[in-house]
Amino acid sequence: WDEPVVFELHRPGERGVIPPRTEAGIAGAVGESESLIPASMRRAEAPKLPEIGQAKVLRHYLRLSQETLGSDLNVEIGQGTCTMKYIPRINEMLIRTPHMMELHPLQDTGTVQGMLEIFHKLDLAMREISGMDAFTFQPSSGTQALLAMASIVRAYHDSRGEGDQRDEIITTIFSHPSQAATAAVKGYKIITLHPDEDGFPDLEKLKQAVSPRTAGFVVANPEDTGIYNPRIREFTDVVHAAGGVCYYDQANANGLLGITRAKEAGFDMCFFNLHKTFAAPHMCGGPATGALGVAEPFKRFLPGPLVTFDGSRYELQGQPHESIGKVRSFYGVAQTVLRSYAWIMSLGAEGLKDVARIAVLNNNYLYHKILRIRGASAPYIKGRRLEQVRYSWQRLTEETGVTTEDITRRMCDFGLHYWTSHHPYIVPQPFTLEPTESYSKEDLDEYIQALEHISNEAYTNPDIVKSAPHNSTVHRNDESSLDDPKTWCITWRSYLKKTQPN
Amino acid sequence: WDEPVVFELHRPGERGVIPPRTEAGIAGAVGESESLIPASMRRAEAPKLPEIGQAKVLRHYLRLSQETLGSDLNVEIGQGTCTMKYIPRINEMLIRTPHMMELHPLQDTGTVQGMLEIFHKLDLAMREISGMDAFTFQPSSGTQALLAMASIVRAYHDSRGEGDQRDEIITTIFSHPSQAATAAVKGYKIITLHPDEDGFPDLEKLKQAVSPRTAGFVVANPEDTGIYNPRIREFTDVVHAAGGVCYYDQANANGLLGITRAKEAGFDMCFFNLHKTFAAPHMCGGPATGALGVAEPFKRFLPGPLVTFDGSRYELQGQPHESIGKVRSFYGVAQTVLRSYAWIMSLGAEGLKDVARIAVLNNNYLYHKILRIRGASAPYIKGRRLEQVRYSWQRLTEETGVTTEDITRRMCDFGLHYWTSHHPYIVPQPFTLEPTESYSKEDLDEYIQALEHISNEAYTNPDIVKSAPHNSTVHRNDESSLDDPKTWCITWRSYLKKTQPN
Amino acid sequence: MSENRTYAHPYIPNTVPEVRQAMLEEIGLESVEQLHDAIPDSLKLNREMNLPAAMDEYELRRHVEGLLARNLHAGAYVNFLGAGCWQHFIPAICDEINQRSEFVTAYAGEPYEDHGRFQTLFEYQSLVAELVDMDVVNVPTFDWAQAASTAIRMAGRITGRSVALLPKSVDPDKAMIIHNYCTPVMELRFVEIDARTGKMDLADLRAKLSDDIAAVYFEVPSYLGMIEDRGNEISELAHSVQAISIVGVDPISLGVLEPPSRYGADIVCGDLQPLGMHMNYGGGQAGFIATHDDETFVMEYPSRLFGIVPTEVEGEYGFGDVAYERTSFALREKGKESVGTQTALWGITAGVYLSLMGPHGMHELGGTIMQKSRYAAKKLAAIPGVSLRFPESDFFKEFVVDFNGTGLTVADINAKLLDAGIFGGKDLSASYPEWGQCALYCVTEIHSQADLDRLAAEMEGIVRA
Amino acid sequence: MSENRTYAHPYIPNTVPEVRQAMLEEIGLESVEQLHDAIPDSLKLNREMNLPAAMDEYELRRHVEGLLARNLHAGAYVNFLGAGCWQHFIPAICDEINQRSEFVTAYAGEPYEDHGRFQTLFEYQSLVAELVDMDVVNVPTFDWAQAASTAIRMAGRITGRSVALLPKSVDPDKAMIIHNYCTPVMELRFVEIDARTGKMDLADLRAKLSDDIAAVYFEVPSYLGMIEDRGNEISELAHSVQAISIVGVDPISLGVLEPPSRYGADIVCGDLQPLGMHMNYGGGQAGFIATHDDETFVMEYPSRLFGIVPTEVEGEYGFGDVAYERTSFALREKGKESVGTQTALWGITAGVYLSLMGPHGMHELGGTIMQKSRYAAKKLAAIPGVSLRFPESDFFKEFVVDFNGTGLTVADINAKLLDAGIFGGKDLSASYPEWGQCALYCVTEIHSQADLDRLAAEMEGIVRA
Repeated sequence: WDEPVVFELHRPGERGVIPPRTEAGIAGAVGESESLIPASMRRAEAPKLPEIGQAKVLRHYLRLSQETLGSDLNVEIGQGTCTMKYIPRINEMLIRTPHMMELHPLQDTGTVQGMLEIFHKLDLAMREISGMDAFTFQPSSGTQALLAMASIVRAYHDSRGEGDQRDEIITTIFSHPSQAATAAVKGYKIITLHPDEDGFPDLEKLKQAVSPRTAGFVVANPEDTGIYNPRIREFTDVVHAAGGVCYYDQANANGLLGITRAKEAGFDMCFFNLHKTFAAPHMCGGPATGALGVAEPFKRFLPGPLVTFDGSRYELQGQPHESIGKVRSFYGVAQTVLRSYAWIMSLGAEGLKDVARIAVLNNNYLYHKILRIRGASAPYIKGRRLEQVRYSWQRLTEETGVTTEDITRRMCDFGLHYWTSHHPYIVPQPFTLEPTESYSKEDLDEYIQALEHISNEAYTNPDIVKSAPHNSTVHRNDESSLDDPKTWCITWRSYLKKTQPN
Repeated sequence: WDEPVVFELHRPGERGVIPPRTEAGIAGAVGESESLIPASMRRAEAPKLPEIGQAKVLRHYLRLSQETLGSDLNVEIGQGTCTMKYIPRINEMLIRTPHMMELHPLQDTGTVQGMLEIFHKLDLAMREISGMDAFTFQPSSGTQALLAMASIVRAYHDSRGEGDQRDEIITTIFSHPSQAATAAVKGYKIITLHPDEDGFPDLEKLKQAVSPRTAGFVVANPEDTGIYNPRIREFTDVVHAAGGVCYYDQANANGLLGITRAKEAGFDMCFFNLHKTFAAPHMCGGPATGALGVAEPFKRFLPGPLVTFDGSRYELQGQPHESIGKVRSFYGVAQTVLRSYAWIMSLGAEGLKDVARIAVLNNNYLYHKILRIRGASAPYIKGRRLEQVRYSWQRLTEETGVTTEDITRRMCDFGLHYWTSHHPYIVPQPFTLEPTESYSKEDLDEYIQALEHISNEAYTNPDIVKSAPHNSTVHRNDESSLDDPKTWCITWRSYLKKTQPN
Repeated sequence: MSENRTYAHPYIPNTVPEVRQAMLEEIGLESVEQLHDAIPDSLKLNREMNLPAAMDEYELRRHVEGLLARNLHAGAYVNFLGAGCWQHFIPAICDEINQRSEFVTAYAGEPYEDHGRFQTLFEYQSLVAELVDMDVVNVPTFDWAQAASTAIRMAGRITGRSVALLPKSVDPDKAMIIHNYCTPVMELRFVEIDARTGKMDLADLRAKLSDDIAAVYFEVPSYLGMIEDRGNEISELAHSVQAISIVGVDPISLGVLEPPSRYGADIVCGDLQPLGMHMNYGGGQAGFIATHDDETFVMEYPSRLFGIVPTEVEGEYGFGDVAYERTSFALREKGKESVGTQTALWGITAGVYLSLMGPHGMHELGGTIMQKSRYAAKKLAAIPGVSLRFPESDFFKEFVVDFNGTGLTVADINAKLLDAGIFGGKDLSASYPEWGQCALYCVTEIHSQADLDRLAAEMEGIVRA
Repeated sequence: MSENRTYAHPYIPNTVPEVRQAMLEEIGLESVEQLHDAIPDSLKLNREMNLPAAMDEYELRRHVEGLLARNLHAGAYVNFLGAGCWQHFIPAICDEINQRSEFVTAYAGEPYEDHGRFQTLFEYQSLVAELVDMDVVNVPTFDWAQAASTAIRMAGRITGRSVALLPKSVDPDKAMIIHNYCTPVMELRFVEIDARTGKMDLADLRAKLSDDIAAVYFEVPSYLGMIEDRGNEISELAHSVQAISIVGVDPISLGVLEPPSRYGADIVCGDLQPLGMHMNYGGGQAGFIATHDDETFVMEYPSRLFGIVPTEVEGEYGFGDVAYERTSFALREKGKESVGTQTALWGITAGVYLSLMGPHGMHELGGTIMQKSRYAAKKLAAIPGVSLRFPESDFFKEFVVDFNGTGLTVADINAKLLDAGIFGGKDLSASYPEWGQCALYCVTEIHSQADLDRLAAEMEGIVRA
């Protein structure tokens, strides 16, 4: 489709939908609406929204949907770290009922016992999966969960009178940027540890980093490299000994379900992204859920309210004064709480362990095959990885001039996603693959073959890779305007102003 | 997508879904299922269905859906006679509720009062729209409605003792093939009238055709040409005078709503395709509904049961012995009855009349523009048409060698449908366009421009048209096997047998 | 035209007054009234139609939801009604696919722009072909009754004969449909059923066989649920007079029951509704017909048949119409019967269903139904006064419960069950008055043991009361 | 691994034993246990997790539907709860689009394979920009509270100051969220509200303005429903100390109310939930932030901002990230705050909503809400003992009802309304104890006159009883 921008569909007088109207009886009783608005506040000029008939609006957005490569439509293993797994359709159907969609969050709790039961039962399942003692589903993404955890770290030290003294949070370079960013939002100074030669977080560096200023330590394990740090318990012990709080980024816990838990590794808190490990969809980027769990001593700091159960009735119970308060309106993304509950119920303990094992099996199969592709490598230890790997095309780039960004665009021609890595590129010319448990051997082989094909192209006909995409809906962007305030256009009205000056 | 046939996704051991299981308590009470089946009837060899994981099944069918050009996705005016109008999304949402989907047709009528009320109210609306006296929604397409009407013609004459004598049904060549075919199914001899020079059915020919053998006369008005026969009342009078029954093919009544009715034109019966005029979707070819209405004297022949209302309760009432019985299980496609009821309620009397007027306006605008395209013409009278027109590329073919079938394939490259006409091609090199009320002027202009473009190509570079499609999911079919019993492959197993012999 | 309207109807963009006016001018007209000048005034409706006022989308939603809320449904009640429309487990993906905008709104495009539709229906044909073990399956027809009607008429054309034999146990409604469709070209004659087993009386069948007979039609399982285990014998009897053996099947039984091809069927037909369609108050029916890949049979199908073909590109598949010249689309009254819009979306859905279930799913499902229905029958038959009408016959999914010993009518019992949240089985007393108070109960994989125990407990309470 | 399983889990294809074994061999392993050798035994869970047994799809459906059936919902009850989550008319197309498999399951692809997602979000930004009359809008953030928090922190960075002023009428929950997000970097100070009008006390505002003040935040309409009509004056006061004026709005009001750009707002924020999102028990929230196209402001957004660009092909549009180097994706802790998964699907939905509504729809809708909410307030205030807490102030959609004259608590009243099928307004007695028994009622376009009359009638019955 060569679909115009929605404003270009504007035809004066057309209507997409007619909203509910005022009955004559009401208008008669209260008068015209204009008369009810203070004169200074009546909108003088109508918003320049487009006027479009209903069929055309539908057609436009349906076409745009077809131009979007959802994980349902492809072998979605190229967005490593994101755990793009199969989204069970039954779960999507279950949330499409007025018994879910039409619930107001402030309804009397007696009228939402079913909903609260789902919150409570997911809490119980999460406790078992993590070893933590209480969960909240309020944070609406991993980033918000990290922010909430950093907030709890602060509240904890404040409660001990050490809030001002402890102003440093330690993280690692292979962790998600939000670990550092959210801690900084909470006013912390960030100490970033770089890995040792094998790609493990460096225990010696940690020991040097901790001090009475240490507020907390946040880390993923495995990190984006897929390398599991077996000495993690020593890390948490070091931090605890220094008086710091240890919190675990388990946004992606896909290789660990039923195998190992936050508790045994010595963490005080952890969170799971329900939209990663727990099969809630990503929805183009949210709404999502970072299910946040804490050990008992930290429960009083959780944002409120929490769902409680007295054996007969579920209630929403406010949190004590020491709580960080709230991080998001109401109680979180209830639909996703239901989705993840349904997913766990579809698998049971054994199924969850199958998830972890097959995710790791798939990843190691992929890893094994990709290392055979000309120009590809996987820096750091040579041994097995867990659920994902950060690879490098360094050699390919050196030998052919084709970069990982070129390959991003070329993979699109095969109907596949491909992602490089978060910045900074510690691994040169990086790419990060995570096959999850959802893909079959044939699916993995298809993806591998595409990479092989492109590697061959790079060595024989690099221009075809560099000039990609060739098969996309659109051609290559001229990105020169995106960083220039004079030319960037963040809205259509801005585009019109900047490109049609007169 | 280059999507394999679903059998090629087969991987032994994979599962798409696990069906509900037998509880141990039941198995214990009745034993293994094999023991409950007579030995001779136990399936000896499992069906060779493919084994495929759930994600892959979903991906396969989603991709195939994207390779299907639904009317939601394009300016759908090229499937003339089919009245491809906007399918209101609200109606599709309204049927997706267990209060509709999970109704069993044999439930006590006291438990389905809402459903029966919808049937009854659509009946009332249809009566008003047509002037008929009773409707059934049992026929599940126009073809089945025509069959039901031919059956009623027979039952009517049988009831008068003339069943054997009256063995001819008269139709016209510009009518839908099912008019003739269904009458033949009911054992009638078919007399087909050809049009006069202006494209009108020929009254003189009709007068010659009627006789004591005339059982009935079936016609559309306008026919596929979009030409309205203003003398239709004379036609029905002639048939009635000869003792025949007149039934009206109003599959497409889109140009007539609120303007003129079956009753005033003298018809004894008519039917409306709810999936055409009344905005139910076509669903790749059904299930559909041919809402069949009759004048009072024919009510007793309708298939049963009919919905009745005594002022407080809706009932399903069986039909008398003279009824043709039934033509379809239960009461019809209830979802579509609801859709069309909802559509009528969205428009009201005034809106329905707008439908007819804008459908005719759009068609005449299109007609006006298409006649200016080089090589295109519209045989028969030069005046206005109602809701559709059968055009001809005769001149274009003569001058360039490009045929209407070539253009079918080429239009696909523009993301548009284009249909020639029913057989036989009375109009040479035909194409049939019906814009309905749903498309805006810009939409029509887009379609016209595509035809203009192709006409220009035909005159300057005909090969590009003849070798189309160029932009489809697939390339041009080799159709040579389709009519040869030795090579046709109607199923995958047949394909395997015929192409992999050994 | 609503001249006082200041905006367009959302469904009709060109009701915008300025656009309408511009278009009228373009074609040389002054008013919308002129558009219908071709229609004589004498035929015009000289008043506005008397219909309720138009509703906006929210009013409509509230109105319709209000009406629908008055329906009690089988998702909330426990349902034992079957009799041609059955409540089965429907995988969520079936609905996801059949609710896709593309499939909902496509119709009759060409193999190029609608490649997906052609492929999906070809796959549907192919999947059902495996289930029924035949090489040819049609694009779906209206319902089982239509499929049976057409199968009988195909047999009539193939044999040049005009009588079909059917057992009396065929659903009376289905028999009405077949009768109407066959009249006056073919005649139906009914074969008695054995009062003890509910199966076809083979002696009567033998007696009725003759050179006039085009076809013998029977069902497995039958309308009354019985598994006919003498299919081979019946087919042989039919073949002995050069008649065609037509078998109607419930396709959901074919994971555990032999396909009719194995007992001599020449034509197989049935309903797809169990394979992924919601009941929809009877709107989920769809019929199929299957035969061997024999030109004599194939050329008698009225339906479209999609075939797979090569394309210009090596290894690529295309799809097209097989033997289109058979059809009434091509030949009008000279085509085979008639073809038109049928039930393609349900064909697509049945294909999705079978792709998901696979051979193991169908096998397990069939076994589950066997077990659960037997369990329910056993529990009911244990209630004093309640018995099975045909206790000696094996059955699949449905069975006839005899309430004559309770002194109650089926209507009474069902009314009480309804109060208990249960839709009781179909009352057979009107269709089979000779059996007194009997009902046809349907038990599928969706019934839990708890549901069945509750049915039995409620029933016991009712008959003891 | 479930060694006794004879088939794969539908969600995990490689649980097929043969496939699993082949893959293990390929990578040189013998058992699945070896896959986790990197994890020390001391950290391994040495037991199976204690979780309920796995359910098949039908069991799951029945289980979850059973749970959900215990919820009473606002589709079946008449609901007057608002307070940050509002029940509005949702065009069916909003759901059609946000239920599309492609949008549900896409995430963070590149501009080429996800062109549609980029375009849809760019369009969303552009449509909201028209509604709020600003040139820059972000990809949606979590909710209004987050948007307000970020707006305040943006103001802090722009001004180099660390105090924000907010009126006490801000939703206490929202204030908690902002407080947590700002602590310890910024401080919040609250401005009194006028006890008579419910609006901000400008004298107190003046008193609290100083060189420390980074921003003045206020809302139109306020949490309590009041239309603040002195926006210009408040913005000018803020600007008088070089502070930034931040206005929170309910975007559904902007068809009839002036956009904040017209009364001096530098940053606008609010919640998208009214624009096409179901309430979803609070899962429908999504925040937006808008500013002028001023580099100083744009460079302080933490969010992604999608921009339109040309492509290699003349006339074609492409889309990409504007000033990506701002973000924490690019700079980790040195980026602006933090960015991650937010609420993109609701942004897409809001875009669809605004495309459907157009300027006329938004205008009519705003007017309808003004009229219906006023009508409800009038009817309630006519009941003896019931009054409006701020009778002199104009309001939009929500208003505070004072029940102190009835002698009843809001809790009592709401319990009785619930029995009558009505969800009464939000009880404010805990948040605003100084007002005694007051409740916040929300009336939108979805309430029919009959609904409002029924509320009044039931209420009258309750207070007179």
